[in-house]
Amino acid sequence: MNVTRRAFNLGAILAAGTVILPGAVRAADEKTIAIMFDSLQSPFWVTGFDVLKEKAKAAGYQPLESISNLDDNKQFEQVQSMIQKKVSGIIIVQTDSKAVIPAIREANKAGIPMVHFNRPPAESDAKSSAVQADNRAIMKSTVQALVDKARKAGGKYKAAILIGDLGDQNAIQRRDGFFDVVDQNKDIIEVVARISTEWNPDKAFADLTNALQANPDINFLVTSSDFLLPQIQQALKIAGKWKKTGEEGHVLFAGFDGDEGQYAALKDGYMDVGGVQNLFYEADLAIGAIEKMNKGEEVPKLLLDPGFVITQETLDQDRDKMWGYAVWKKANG
Amino acid sequence: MQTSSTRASLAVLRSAPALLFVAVVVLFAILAPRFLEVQNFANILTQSANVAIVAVGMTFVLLLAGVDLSVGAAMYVCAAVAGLYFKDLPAPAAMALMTAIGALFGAINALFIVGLGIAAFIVTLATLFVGRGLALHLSQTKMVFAGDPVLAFGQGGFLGISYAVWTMAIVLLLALWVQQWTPYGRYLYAIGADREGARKAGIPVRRVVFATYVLCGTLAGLGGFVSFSQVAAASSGFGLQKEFPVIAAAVLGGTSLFGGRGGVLGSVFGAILIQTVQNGLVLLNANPYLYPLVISAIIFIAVLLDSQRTRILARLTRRQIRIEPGVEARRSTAT
Amino acid sequence: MWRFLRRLLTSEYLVLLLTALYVLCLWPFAPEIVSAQTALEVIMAMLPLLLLAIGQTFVLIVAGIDLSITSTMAFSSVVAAALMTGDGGYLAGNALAVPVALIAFLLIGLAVGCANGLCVVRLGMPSFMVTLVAQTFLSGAAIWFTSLHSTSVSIGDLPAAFSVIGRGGIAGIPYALLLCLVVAFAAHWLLGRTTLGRWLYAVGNNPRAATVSGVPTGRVIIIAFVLSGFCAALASIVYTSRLETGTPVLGQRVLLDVIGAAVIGGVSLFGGRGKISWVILGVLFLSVVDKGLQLLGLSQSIVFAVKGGVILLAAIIDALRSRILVRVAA
Amino acid sequence: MSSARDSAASERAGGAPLLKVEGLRKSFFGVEVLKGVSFTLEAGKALGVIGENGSGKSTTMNIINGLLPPSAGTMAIDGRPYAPANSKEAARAGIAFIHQELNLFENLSIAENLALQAFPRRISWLPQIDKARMRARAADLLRRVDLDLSPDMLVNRLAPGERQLVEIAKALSGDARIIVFDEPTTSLTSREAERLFALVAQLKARGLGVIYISHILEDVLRLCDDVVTLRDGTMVDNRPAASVTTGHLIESMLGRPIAELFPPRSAAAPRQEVALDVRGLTQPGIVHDLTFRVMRGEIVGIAGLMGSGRSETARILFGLDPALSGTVAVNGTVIAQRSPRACMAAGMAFLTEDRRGDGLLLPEGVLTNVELARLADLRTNAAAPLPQAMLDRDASEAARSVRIKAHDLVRQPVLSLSGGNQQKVVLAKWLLREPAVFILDEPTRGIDVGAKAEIYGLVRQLAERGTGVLVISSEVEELLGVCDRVLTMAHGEIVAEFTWPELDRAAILRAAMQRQEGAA
Repeated sequence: MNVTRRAFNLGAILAAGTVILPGAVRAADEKTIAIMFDSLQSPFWVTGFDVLKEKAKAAGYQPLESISNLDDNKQFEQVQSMIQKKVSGIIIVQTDSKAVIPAIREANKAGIPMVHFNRPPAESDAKSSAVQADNRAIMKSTVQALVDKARKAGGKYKAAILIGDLGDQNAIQRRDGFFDVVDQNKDIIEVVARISTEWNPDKAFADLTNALQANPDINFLVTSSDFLLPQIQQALKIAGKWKKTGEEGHVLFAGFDGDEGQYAALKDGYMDVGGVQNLFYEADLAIGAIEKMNKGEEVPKLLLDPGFVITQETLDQDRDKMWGYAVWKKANG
Repeated sequence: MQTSSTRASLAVLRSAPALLFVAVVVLFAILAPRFLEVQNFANILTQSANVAIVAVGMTFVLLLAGVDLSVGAAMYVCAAVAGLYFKDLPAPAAMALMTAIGALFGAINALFIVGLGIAAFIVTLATLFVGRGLALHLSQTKMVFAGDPVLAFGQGGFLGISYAVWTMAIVLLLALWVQQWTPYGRYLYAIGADREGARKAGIPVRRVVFATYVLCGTLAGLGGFVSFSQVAAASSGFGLQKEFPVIAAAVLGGTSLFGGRGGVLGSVFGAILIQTVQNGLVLLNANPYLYPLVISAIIFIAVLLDSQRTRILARLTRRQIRIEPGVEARRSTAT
Repeated sequence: MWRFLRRLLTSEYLVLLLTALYVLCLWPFAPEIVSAQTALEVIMAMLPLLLLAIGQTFVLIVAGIDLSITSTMAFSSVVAAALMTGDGGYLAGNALAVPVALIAFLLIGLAVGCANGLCVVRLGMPSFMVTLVAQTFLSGAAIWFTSLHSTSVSIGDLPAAFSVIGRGGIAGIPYALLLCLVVAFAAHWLLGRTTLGRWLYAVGNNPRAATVSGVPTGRVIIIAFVLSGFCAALASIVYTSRLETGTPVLGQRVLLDVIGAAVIGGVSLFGGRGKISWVILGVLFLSVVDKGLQLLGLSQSIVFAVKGGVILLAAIIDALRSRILVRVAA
Repeated sequence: MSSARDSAASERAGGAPLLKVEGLRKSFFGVEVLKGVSFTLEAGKALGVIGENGSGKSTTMNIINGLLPPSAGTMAIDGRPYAPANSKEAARAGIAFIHQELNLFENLSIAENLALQAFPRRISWLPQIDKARMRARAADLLRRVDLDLSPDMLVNRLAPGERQLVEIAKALSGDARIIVFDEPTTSLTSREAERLFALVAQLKARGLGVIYISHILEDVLRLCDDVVTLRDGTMVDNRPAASVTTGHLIESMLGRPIAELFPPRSAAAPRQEVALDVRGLTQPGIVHDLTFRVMRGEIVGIAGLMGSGRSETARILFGLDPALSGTVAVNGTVIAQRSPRACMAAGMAFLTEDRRGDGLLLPEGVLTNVELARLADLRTNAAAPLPQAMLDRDASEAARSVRIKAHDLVRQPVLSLSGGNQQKVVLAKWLLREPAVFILDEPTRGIDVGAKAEIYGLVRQLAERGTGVLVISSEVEELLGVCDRVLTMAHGEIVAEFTWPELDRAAILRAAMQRQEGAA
C-alpha cells in the first residue's frame, strides 16, 4: 500500500502543477486565424479548407486547424482553446446553427471576430457574421434550369433526388429548393425516389441502384452534392444510363457545389446543369470580414454568395469562376 | 420431456431467421411491385457483398470470443493506398494489393493481442484511430478515386452476376470449407468454447488467434476493395463505423459475441437480410425518416427470436434423470 | 531505478502519471496547456463525458455494455427542447417549462435504461445487441421527432433559466461541476458503501454465485442499465444547456471515447472490476489528450493517429503492469 | 507404428514390466510432497491407486503424465527409461489419461473431439479433414467402448456417462498402452459404471495396462489386481487386491481408524422440532414425490450416485430450479414462492457442489465473500449505507471461527486460497447467517484430510446449536461418519432410509445402485 500511496502523491503533485502553475504564455509574435470545420467529407469542404488556409496565409495569418467530427460540443471546446490561443479571428463551420451560439458568445466576450463559413447561425443576440451560398436559391435556379431543358425536350419525367443528411441544414435547404421547383411542375415531373444518403457514399450508391431498379424509367436526377458523383456515375453505368446529352437513354442530371467532378461531367456532356457555390468569393469574404471586424468596422450579419448556375452551354464562359475548374486544371495540367 | 407441441415450436424456432427473412420478403413483395424481380435480388446481393465479406472475417474473430473494431479503418487504409499510389493496377492486382494491406493491418492487431496479451477491444479501438489517421494523412483528407480497372470490376459481371457477388460467393464457400473441413476451423470452435481446455488439448491457441485476426484484416481489405469498386471513391467517411453493421450482421446470423457459437453462413445471411430491408424501403419510396426505425425494429426481432430460441433449446435439452412413463427416451429425439 | 519504475507501473493511479507525463511533453510546444484556464476548460469538457462514463461503469461492472447512451442523450435532448423552446414549444413561456423539461430528460433516460435492462434480463438478449438496436432506433427517432417540431434540424430558443445550468454557477463554481461532483460522490458511495454496490460487483464477478447468495441478480442488472440511462440524461442536460439547443446528433461521436476512458481507467469489460476514481482518471486522461491536440491545432489525421497511439500505449503499459503484478504475486 | 509395437512386444517378452516407477520424489518450494513412491504395472493388469486428497496421488499422476518433473526417482516403460517433458511425450509413449473433469468441446461433434489431436487428411498438402475417415475411425472407437451413437452427434447432447465413454474412446484413439482413470465413475449412473467396468476388463484382456484411481474402494477391489495406497506423500501399502478388504484400505489410507476423522455424535437425541419439512416434491424428469424431514439438531445425509437426483434436489429445495408440485417448509412455515432469496429469508443456507462456479467471487477478498449472503438480510433499502464496521467485525469473527488461513482477509483474493480454505469461506458465508436449515452438497470435495475433519466438526457444532443439516455426498464413508440418518436416492426418488447406528455401507450402496423399474 505504501507503494501506491507514494506514487499517488507524486502523481497528485504533478497533476496539481498543471492546474496551479501560471502558464508562461508564448509571446504572440505571429497573427493567427482559426479555421474550424466540422468535417472534411466532401471535396467542397476539403477545397474550402485549403482555400481558406491559403488565403489566410496570403493575408499574413498563420492558420490553426481544427475538425470537430460533427460534434458541436467538441467544437465549442475547440473554440475555447482557440480563444485561449488568442487568435485574430475564427472562421467556423458548425454542424448545428443553434448549437453554435454559445461559442459565438464566448468569442464575443474575448473580442475575437467570428465568421461562419457557408452555414449561418440561427437568430440570436450573439454577434458574428456569416458567409453563405444561398443553397435554396441556387438549388431552385439549378432545378429550374433543368426543368426548362426538360420542357424544351418535351415528354414526362420520373425524377429522383439524392438528399443529404437529414441532420444537416444545407441538405435540408437544397432538398427544399428542389421541391420548390418540382412541385410547380407536377404536370411533367413525378418524384419517384427520395434517396436518403446520410451523406454516405455507400448508401447513396446502393439506394440509387435500388431506385433505378424500382423505377427503370427514371430520367431526371438531381444530387444535393457533387461529392456523390463517382457513386452516381457507377450506379448509372450499371443501369446502362450513363449517357451523354443527346444520346439514347440520357438522364437529365443536375449537380450541386461546383467541384472538379461537376466540371468534368459538364464538359463531357453527362451533366446538364450544375449549381455552383463561389468558393473563392466566399473565402475572400470571410477573411475580409475578419479584418474589417478587427478594425472595428461593422459587417453585415449575412454575406451572401449568390452562386450561379452553369450549364453545358455556359461552361466555357463561366468556368473561371468555378472553383472546381481550378482544381481540375491543377490536376489535369 | 418433449411433447409434440414443444417439438413443433422447436422446429419453428430452429428456422426462425429463415422465417423472418421470408416474412420480410413477402411483406415487401406485397407492398412494392418491383421487389420480386430477379434483378432486384441481384442488386441486393451486390450491395450486401462488402459487408458480408467483412462479416465473414468478423465471424471467425467472434467465434474466438474476440472482436475487431478496426475493420472500417482497415478498409479505408486499403482504399486510400490503392487509390493514391496504384491507380492503374489491373483489378486482380489491386484486389491482391488491398487484401495484402488488410492482412498487414490484421497482423498488427494480432501482434498486440497475441504478443502482448492486450484486450482485443482496446487494441482494435486504438488501431481504428491510428488507421483512420494514417489514411487521412495519406489522402490529405481528400477524396480518393478508384482507378478505371477497379471501376470496371465494380460495374462488370460474369454470367449476368456481378463480380462483387462472385467474390462474396467464393469467400463464403472458402470460409465454409475452412470452418467445416479444416482443422483450423474446428480449432476456432474449440478455442471459443474453452480456451484453456483447447490449450491443454494441444491446440496451438496463439497461432490460431493470430491467424484469425490476420484473416479478419485480410477480408476487411477484400471487402474494402469490393466497396471501393462500387462507390468508386473513398472520402474521409469511407468505412466509417462499418464495424457496427458488420458485427450486427454476424450476430443477426446467430454468432455469439461470447465465442464458440455461430458460423459464416449465418453472417452472410444477416448482411443480406439488413440490405433486403434497406432495399425494400427504397423501393417503397418510404419516408427516409423511418429507415432507422424499421431497420432497428427488424434487427430487434431477429435478436429476440435468437435469444428465445437459445433459451428454449437449453431448456429442452436439459439433462433428464428419470424416465417418466409415457415420454419417449431422450436418445430418439437427440439424434 | 527498476524498482522505482515497477512501483510506478503497479500503482493504481498510473493513468494520472501518464496524464502528467503527457502534459510535460506538450508543454514546450503549447505552453498554454499549463494554465488555470486550460485546467478549467479541461474540467468543463470532462464533466458530461464523466457523467456518461460513470453510468457506463455501472453497466460494465455487471459485465454488460451500453451503446445506447449517445442516442439516449440525443433523444432526450430534442424531446425536452421541444417542450420548453420559445419557438412553438408545448410549454413555451410557462413557468413550469423548465422543471417539466428536466423531468422529461430524466424520465427518458430512466425509461431507456429500464427497457434495455428488461430486454437483457427478461428476454435474455445480449446487451451489445439490445443497446445497439436502441442506439439506431433512438437516433432515428430523435431526427424524426425534430423534423416534426422544427423547420431546421435542431430545436433552439431554449429559456434562459435552462441554459444557465450549463453556464452559470454559484460562487464561481459552475452548476455542471457541482452536479458532476454530486453524481461522482454518489456513485462512489453507492459502489463502495451500499448493499447495491456490493451486489453490482458480485453479479459482475460471478452471477451464479451471486444468485445462490441471495442477490436479486436480474434486478441488479436492470438497475445498472437504469443508472446508465439516468447518467446519460444528466449528461444530456449539461450538453443541451451548454449548447442552448436540442439536437438529434448530440454526442454522436463520444461513445467509444466514453467506453475507452472507462477501460483505460482500469474498468474491466468482463465485469466485476471498476472504481469511480479510476473512471475519473480515465476521462481526465482522454480529455487532457484532446485538449493538448486542440491547442496544438494539428491536422485531423495527426489527431486521430496520436489519439490511437495514446490509447494503445496506455493499454501496453497496463499489460506490462498486470504482468509485473502477477510476477510480484508469484 | 507397427514396427514399434512389435519391438515393444518383443521387449515385453523379455520380462520387463509395462511401467515401472521407482523412488519418485517431488518437492515444491522445499516442501516434500512425494516421499518415494514405487510400483510396477504389468501388461494386462490393473493397478488401483488410493489415498486421501493431498496424499500425493495427483502429483504422482502428473509426473507420469509429464506435467511435472520428479525431484528424484526413475520411470521405465518396457524396461526403457521414460522421462516425459510434457503430456505430448507421455501420449507418444502410450500413456492416456481419463481425467475427472472431462476435456471435451461441447460445440464439436464426437468424431471431431476424437480426432482433435490429429485430424486425418486425404491429401497431405491440403489441410482438409478427411471426414469419411474421421467418421469411420470414430465409429470404430465408439464400438470399442460399446457406445451406440452417431459420430456426428454434438457432445453437448450427451449424458455425462456417455461423455466419459467418449473420453475413454479418445484415449484409445492414441494407441495407448497404459490408461489412467482418475475418478471415472463420479459422474456416472450405475448402469454406465457397469458398462465402464466391463470396458476396463476388456482393455485388460487386450493386454493394456490400467491405473485406476478412485475413492470407491469396492470398485477398486473389484477391478484391480494390485492396490497401492498413498498417505502424506508416502506409499504406505502395495499389495494384491485379493488379500485386502475395504476396511484395511480405509485404515491404511487414513493412518487411523475412521472414527477419528469424524466428530463424536452428541449424546442427546435430536430435538423433536422439525427444521425442514419436504412434501411431495416433484419435477418431471428430475425428481419424483420426495417427502422427508430434517429435525432441528439433526444431520441427515443423502446418498446416491451421480445422476440420482441428489444435487438436483438441493437446487430445487433452495429455489434455484423449479418444481412442478410439492411444498417445502422451514421451521413449520411453508415457503410460498421458492427463490434463493425467499429460502434464505426463511432461514435456509446452501453450500453448492461447485465451489468456484456457484460459491465464490474469486477475485474478491475473504470478507467480501463472507459478507455477500448477509447483505440480503439487511432490512434496509439497497441504496442505504452498509453498516460496514459491523459487517466486517462479524465476518472476521466468522472467518476466525472456521479458521480460514489467509494472510490478508481484505485484499487477498480467495482465488489464491487452497481448496479447503475456499470451502471454509463459503461455510463462513452461511454460518454468518445462523441458518435454521443448512444444505451442504459435497462439502469436502477436493479438500485435504485435515480440513475435512475441521469441516465435519463445524457441521456437528452447527447441528448442536439447533440447525437442521442436510449433507449430500458421493462418499459414503463421509455420510456414515457424520450423519444421524441417511436417505438413499436413485433415479430421482428416495429409495431407502437408514438411521444411526444402523448405517450400513453395503445396504446404502445397494439401494443407490438399484435400477429404475421399466427402464429400457
